Amino acid sequence: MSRIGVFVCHCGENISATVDVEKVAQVAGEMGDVAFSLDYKYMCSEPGQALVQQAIKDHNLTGVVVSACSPRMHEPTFRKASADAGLNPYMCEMANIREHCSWVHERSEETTEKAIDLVRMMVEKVKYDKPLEPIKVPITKTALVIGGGIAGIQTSLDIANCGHKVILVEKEPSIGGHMAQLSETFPTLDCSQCILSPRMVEVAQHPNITLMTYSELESLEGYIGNFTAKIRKKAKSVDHSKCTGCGDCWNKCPSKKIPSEFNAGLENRTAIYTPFPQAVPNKPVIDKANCTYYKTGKCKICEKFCKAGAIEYDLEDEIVEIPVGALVITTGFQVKGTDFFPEYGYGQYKDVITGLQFERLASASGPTLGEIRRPSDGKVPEKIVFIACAGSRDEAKGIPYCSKICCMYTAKHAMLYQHKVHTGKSYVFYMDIRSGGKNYEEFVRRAIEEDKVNYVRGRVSTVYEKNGKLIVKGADTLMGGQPVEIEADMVVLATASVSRCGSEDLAQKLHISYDAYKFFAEAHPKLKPVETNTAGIFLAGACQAPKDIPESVSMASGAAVKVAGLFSKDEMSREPIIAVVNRMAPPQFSSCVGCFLCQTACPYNAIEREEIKDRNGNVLKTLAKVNPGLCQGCGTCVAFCRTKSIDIQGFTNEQMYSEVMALLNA
Amino acid sequence: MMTLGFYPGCSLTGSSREYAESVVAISEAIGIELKQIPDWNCCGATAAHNLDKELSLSLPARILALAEKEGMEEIVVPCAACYSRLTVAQHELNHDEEMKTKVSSIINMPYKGTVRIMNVIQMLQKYAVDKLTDLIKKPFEYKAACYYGCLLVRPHEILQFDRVENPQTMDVIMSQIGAKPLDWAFKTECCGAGFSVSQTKIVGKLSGKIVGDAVDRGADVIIVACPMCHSNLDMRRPQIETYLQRKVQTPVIYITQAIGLALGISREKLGLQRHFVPVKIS
Amino acid sequence: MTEFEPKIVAFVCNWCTYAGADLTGTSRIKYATNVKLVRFPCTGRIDFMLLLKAFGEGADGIIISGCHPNDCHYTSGNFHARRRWIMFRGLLNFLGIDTRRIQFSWVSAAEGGKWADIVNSTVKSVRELGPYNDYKKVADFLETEVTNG
Amino acid sequence: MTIEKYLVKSASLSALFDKIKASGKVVQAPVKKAHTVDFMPVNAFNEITDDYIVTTQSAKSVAFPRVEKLFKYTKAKKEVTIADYAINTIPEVVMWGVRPCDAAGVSPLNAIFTWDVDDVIFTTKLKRTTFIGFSCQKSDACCFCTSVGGNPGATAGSDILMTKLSSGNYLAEIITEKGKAIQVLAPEFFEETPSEEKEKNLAQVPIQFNYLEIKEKVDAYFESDIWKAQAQRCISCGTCAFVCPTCACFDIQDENHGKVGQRIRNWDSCCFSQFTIHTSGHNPRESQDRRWRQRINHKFSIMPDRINAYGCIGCGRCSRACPVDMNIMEHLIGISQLAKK
Amino acid sequence: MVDIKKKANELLAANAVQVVIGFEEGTSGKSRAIFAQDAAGVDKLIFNSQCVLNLAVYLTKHEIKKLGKPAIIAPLPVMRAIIQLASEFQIKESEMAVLGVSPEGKLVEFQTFAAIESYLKDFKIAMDEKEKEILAKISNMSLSERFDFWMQELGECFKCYACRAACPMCYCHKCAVEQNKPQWIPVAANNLGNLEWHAMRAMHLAGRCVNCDACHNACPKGIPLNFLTKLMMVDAKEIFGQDGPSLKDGHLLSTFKPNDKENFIR
Repeated sequence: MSRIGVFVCHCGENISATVDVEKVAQVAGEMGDVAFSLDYKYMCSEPGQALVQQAIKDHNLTGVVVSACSPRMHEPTFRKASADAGLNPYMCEMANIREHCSWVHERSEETTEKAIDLVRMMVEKVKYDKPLEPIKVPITKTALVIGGGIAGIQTSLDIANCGHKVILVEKEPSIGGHMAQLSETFPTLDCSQCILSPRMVEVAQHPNITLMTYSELESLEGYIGNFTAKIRKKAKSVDHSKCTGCGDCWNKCPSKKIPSEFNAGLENRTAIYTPFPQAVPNKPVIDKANCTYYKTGKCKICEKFCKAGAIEYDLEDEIVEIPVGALVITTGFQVKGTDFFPEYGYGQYKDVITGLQFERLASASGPTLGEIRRPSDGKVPEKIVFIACAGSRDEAKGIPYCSKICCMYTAKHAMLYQHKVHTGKSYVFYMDIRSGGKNYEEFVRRAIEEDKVNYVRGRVSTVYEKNGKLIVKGADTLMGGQPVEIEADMVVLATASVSRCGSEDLAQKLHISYDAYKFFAEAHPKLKPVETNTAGIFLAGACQAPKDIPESVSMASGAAVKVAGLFSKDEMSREPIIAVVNRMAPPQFSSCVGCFLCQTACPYNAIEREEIKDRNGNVLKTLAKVNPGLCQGCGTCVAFCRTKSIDIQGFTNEQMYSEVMALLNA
Repeated sequence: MMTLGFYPGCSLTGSSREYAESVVAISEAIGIELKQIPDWNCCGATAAHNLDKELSLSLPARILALAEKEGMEEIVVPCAACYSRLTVAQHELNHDEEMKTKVSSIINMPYKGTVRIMNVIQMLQKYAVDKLTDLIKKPFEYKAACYYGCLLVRPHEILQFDRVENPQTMDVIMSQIGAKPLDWAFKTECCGAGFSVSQTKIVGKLSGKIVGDAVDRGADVIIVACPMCHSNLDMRRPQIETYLQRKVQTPVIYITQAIGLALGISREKLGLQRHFVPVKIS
Repeated sequence: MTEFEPKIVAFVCNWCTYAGADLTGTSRIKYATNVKLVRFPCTGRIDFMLLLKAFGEGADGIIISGCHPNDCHYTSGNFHARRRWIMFRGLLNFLGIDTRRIQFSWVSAAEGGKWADIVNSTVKSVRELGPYNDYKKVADFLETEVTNG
Repeated sequence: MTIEKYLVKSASLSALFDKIKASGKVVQAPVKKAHTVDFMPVNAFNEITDDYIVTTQSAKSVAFPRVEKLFKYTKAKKEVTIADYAINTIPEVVMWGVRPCDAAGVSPLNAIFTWDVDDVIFTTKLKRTTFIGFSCQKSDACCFCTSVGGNPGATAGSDILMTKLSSGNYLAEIITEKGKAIQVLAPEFFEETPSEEKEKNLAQVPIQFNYLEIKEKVDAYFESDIWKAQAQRCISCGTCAFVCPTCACFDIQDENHGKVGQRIRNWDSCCFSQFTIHTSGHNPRESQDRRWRQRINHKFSIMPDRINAYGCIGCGRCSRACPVDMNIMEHLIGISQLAKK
Repeated sequence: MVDIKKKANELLAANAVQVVIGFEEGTSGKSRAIFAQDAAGVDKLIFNSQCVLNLAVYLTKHEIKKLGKPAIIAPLPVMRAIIQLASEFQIKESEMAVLGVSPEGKLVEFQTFAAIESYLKDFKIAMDEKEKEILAKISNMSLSERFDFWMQELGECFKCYACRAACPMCYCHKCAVEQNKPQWIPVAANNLGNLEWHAMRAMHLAGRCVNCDACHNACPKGIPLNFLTKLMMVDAKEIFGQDGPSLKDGHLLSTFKPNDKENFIR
């Protein structure tokens, strides 16, 4: 006979507004095996939890049902409270009478009836709960960071400085990400390279960090603490151990017409290249898609000129398998191209550029060595129009969200332009200025007041080219919506920040979910921003949503401490919600008949074969056995097993059966 | 001889008779007989849908019901405003059963919504494009600025015709009859429309910009497919010239007239003599 | 005459639809009280027999919902479930059991609105179908006693 | 009471049936169904078929149905209220068209249900049932009633035994008070006794073995391998037990639905592999030969010892219904031919 | 039949096998299984149209395994059952010899299960006209007609489980029906108990049934329950393209394709 305690929460009045909580507690008290029931205003509060603990002791309860909010919210809270009071945590269940009842129904008899049904369901479930102990699982104290931008660099350094091994995987030939492409950074205007390069070098030299550039994640198996990652190290065709980075090869390389990704297409690069001078590692790779040798078999000039003999054309992609304990995904974001905007010329006008391209123009290591020049004819523009919210906050373009950083970098661009071209005039068409960071608003005011940037509050309807000029047609809503027409030399679009293309493929490899815009989904928007729904996989930086450098860095440190926390213990305890195959007396040993259809169904191949032998070793039977480390508790095998020989602790057949019965029989 | 339904609308029987004449002329040339919808009524234009929703749906519905009664599968609607009203009404009624039955009772005629509505360019694309090249007698070798205006391409989700920002369909047809279409920025800018009567100065400015840009880029002729566009760019030329502070004698003709010339149809048959700005090209 | 209030049980997966229903709650979107949720770790865990047991216990309608394909937290639970539902639905229909009373759906953790839609539309359609008397007659455990044969 | 013999014209048989029906009794008779011939409640005489040797299932269902509600219960917080079986609602039933072997099966069945505690439900049902038997005109290879003390015209167990004579009329033998009660309903149909001999109109069922020897051979050969040999092809289903008129094993189940529920009695069979499984998982009768031995042993040794009744009446239903043709007569012949120990 | 008997005797003589599982004359014309362990037994072997029981059901019984290595007379249904059992790891090639019987009654020897599977390639499971007609007749009924039809047919069932016992695929020594924690299927042989039992049986045979009709032939009440499994087979073939047993490609319900077609999930 179980002695169950039922605790009905008012949740302030979130529940009691539409559910008669006193009646629920009273009816619950009369249910079979319920030894105690009460209702209280805030069950999850300190006094609320104390009530539960006191009741457990006073009435020596064998089961607790807290009818309040969603178990996804406070199940851990009440399970911990029960554990502290001496009751096994897995004997405590939650009935969701808030999200699934009080919040979604009006105050009525039926709403209270439904709440009572939900409580009865959980009371029936608790009767079949068994005390469970968490599973102890060893942890591999190596972290895998995917993405070598500032977020990836910061995470790697923080984890490495805690003394753990880190593998940093970067798709491009060098780490640095978008930050490396920036000229100066708001709000302090300190040069991006100056603050980033030392960190990049620190990563390259850190004893605990293994840097794998020009590499991608091939596949991921396993679970928190025990992942196995397969990394594809793409063939660089250059032996970095021999190469000295002298640069003879890329100076002599004949195919020079390849648009440089680093310079956002404003400049070309050679087939054998390093993306930018301060690249880490500062050694080239061969871009096989555009190298004449790989296309036609002829050329080999770089091999001829390489004094170190480091060129090796037939290097193959290498798949490296690494056991890791946790992953941090820092793959970052990308910006929309100008071709995304028909109203601004479909990307055909050379002098209509994106913010990123402007960064390259303004950057000392950029194609124009920091001078603001028009891509079309190289002249210094006298008049520039910056268009904010290009694509962002635009339902019709499918990007309803605000990209958060464009207001700031647009102000910075205008300021840089005014500093470099004192006689120039710059206009910024904006809807609202979103400068909420520290010293951000002051930075924008400085651009407007000191650098005389003309901020025009209005949208630009169209941009068209006429006799070498770019006619910008907009409106000035602060002047009564009066149409404005500017003959500009250059137009800079602050295009929307969107997710990396292909991010959903990576998400599916990692089994993490993503939102409608393919940004990776955090476990909880407010309370778990750096975690994902998959235990052991964390997020940092703009891959989760557009954000600026300070936020990316702090998020990176946040993710790093999560990993460090995981690695602080030698073994990790895991929820015992896993599958178990039943065992019986000989000669049957189990109701399992060894058909192993469950083995093929298990997504984590957590089901192994166990041979039952007699004393002199011949096999009597081969039965299924669940590896507690691998099983994630999805239960597909349980619903699938014909003889019902396998069951999930916490969601056993008996429990699910009794829940359905309880729901349908008043 | 193919017969298509034909809905001229008020402009094509009034101020823009030459548009109707040229449409009929080139249709005959490409072997299509246009049969007017008997007892057609006004499409309601902007007035109706500002006044009363049911009125703005019933007027076009009656026209389409009459066409259905005549057994017409496709009708040509040269005027952009009528084309837009009819298509939008058909779209809304197809998606609102309740309103559809209500409108049928208002016009006390069965309305099914099966008729396919085509503007002149769609008709040309479907029936003329393959015949045009070999029918051309005298290529129309001029630099042409094709002006689409607003109602021809908007609202895009319903009309689903051409591209909203940078339409190309008229340019394609013009290049087929030998013209050199210009890439210019005012293809779909507003000409001032209804202000033609009430705020003529604004029409002077807006249409002035359109004509100005076309002329600056060396256009010999401006091609239109909507009576409202034509009247503002042609009839309001004095106001345009005062805005531009210079004489501008670039003629404005309908695409059907340009095609007519290329097919060697006489200028009178195409109604070229009716324009305010004399059409000196041949 | 009071309107027939159908009894509907919903088998939902914990990671997506249950969380979606939570979101419906946090967004205070109202829906009918007839539907009560049973939480499963995954749609793969939902035993097909539970459908028959539910009808046997007097349910008039059933909703089964989980993660969209490719979104499953356990990668393939919903794929197995889908194949199982396709076969079982064929069998139920062949046996003459009214599969219109069973609503299958994919509802993600972000689709609170869709969950409310599915609940309301299922309650409406089951209310139109009326109580599942055929099955209640068969399942009337208290009365039917087999005397012959 | 002494058996009274009458003649019932074949023409008046249906009238007799109508009279019985009119008296309000439920009449069950063999009805030709899609795939089988079974006892079903009938309302008109023409529904009854006589084209059968024995019905597929035995007549035991009238007193021991395959599913029977013993009582209903309702649970409240502290106590449980029980609604007992409504004995008074058991109807008067007339089993029309029972074969002599079926009728002979009633006494061993009754012996089981009353050997220590009277099963009130069973005995009440039996008391309210009148068996109107029809002697066998035909038999088939599976029949062996004569080998176990019965014969195609035996009166044991029937209240009235009708035997169709060559003239087409019926010799009606009133055997019990209940038979008398039926006769009283329509005395006009029971004319003076005919002169014809009864035996001439009966089926000929050769005696295959002497069932008295079977018992001692079964006891003697308890440990022998004959059971393995005989049970090789048996696939341990429950058909033989469920069609057998004298098998009485049942399995009690509580079906609970929330606060209400019921205790039901269902047929069970010793041939099921899980019949004797212990909660520990140990199963004394692990293999099929043990179970087959138990079946024969129970009918031919344990029942005679304990309740002085043989558990087999030779109707052959189990042989006809068995999916793998475990012909019990053949096996019994095999056993009877074993050397005496 | 002569060549089969000769082969059987050879195998027994060479002690390659210890028992030959085949058919012999039964009561009044019926045929039944025989476990011949010597020439006399082999002599009784027969094979005719009456031999419909699926002998493969004996391959998984521990009582029969105790008799030693068997040689089994295998017409098409038995061959198909052997492939399905092998794919579920219940029998091994080394544990038996298979004496195939072609549809014409000729002996076909197989050394490996793979050989059996390739032999079966040109004898795909197909339903004859009568079966198709009955299946169509039931499917074309209205929903409530079908429900009444099955309630009527299944109402006859008294849960003797002969269908389960005769089916080679039902080799579980503790069937889910015998589970009482929870009591998935009511023990009572009333309407509800029968419906749930036969629904579960059909579902458990989805993608595994080899259409040998042993279940129907074994049913003492003649219930057409084989049409439940036939429907599952038709669905498995039409929707997922799985026709007949196979050693390698996965089972219908334990595998999936990301683009499985359905039209009822919102």
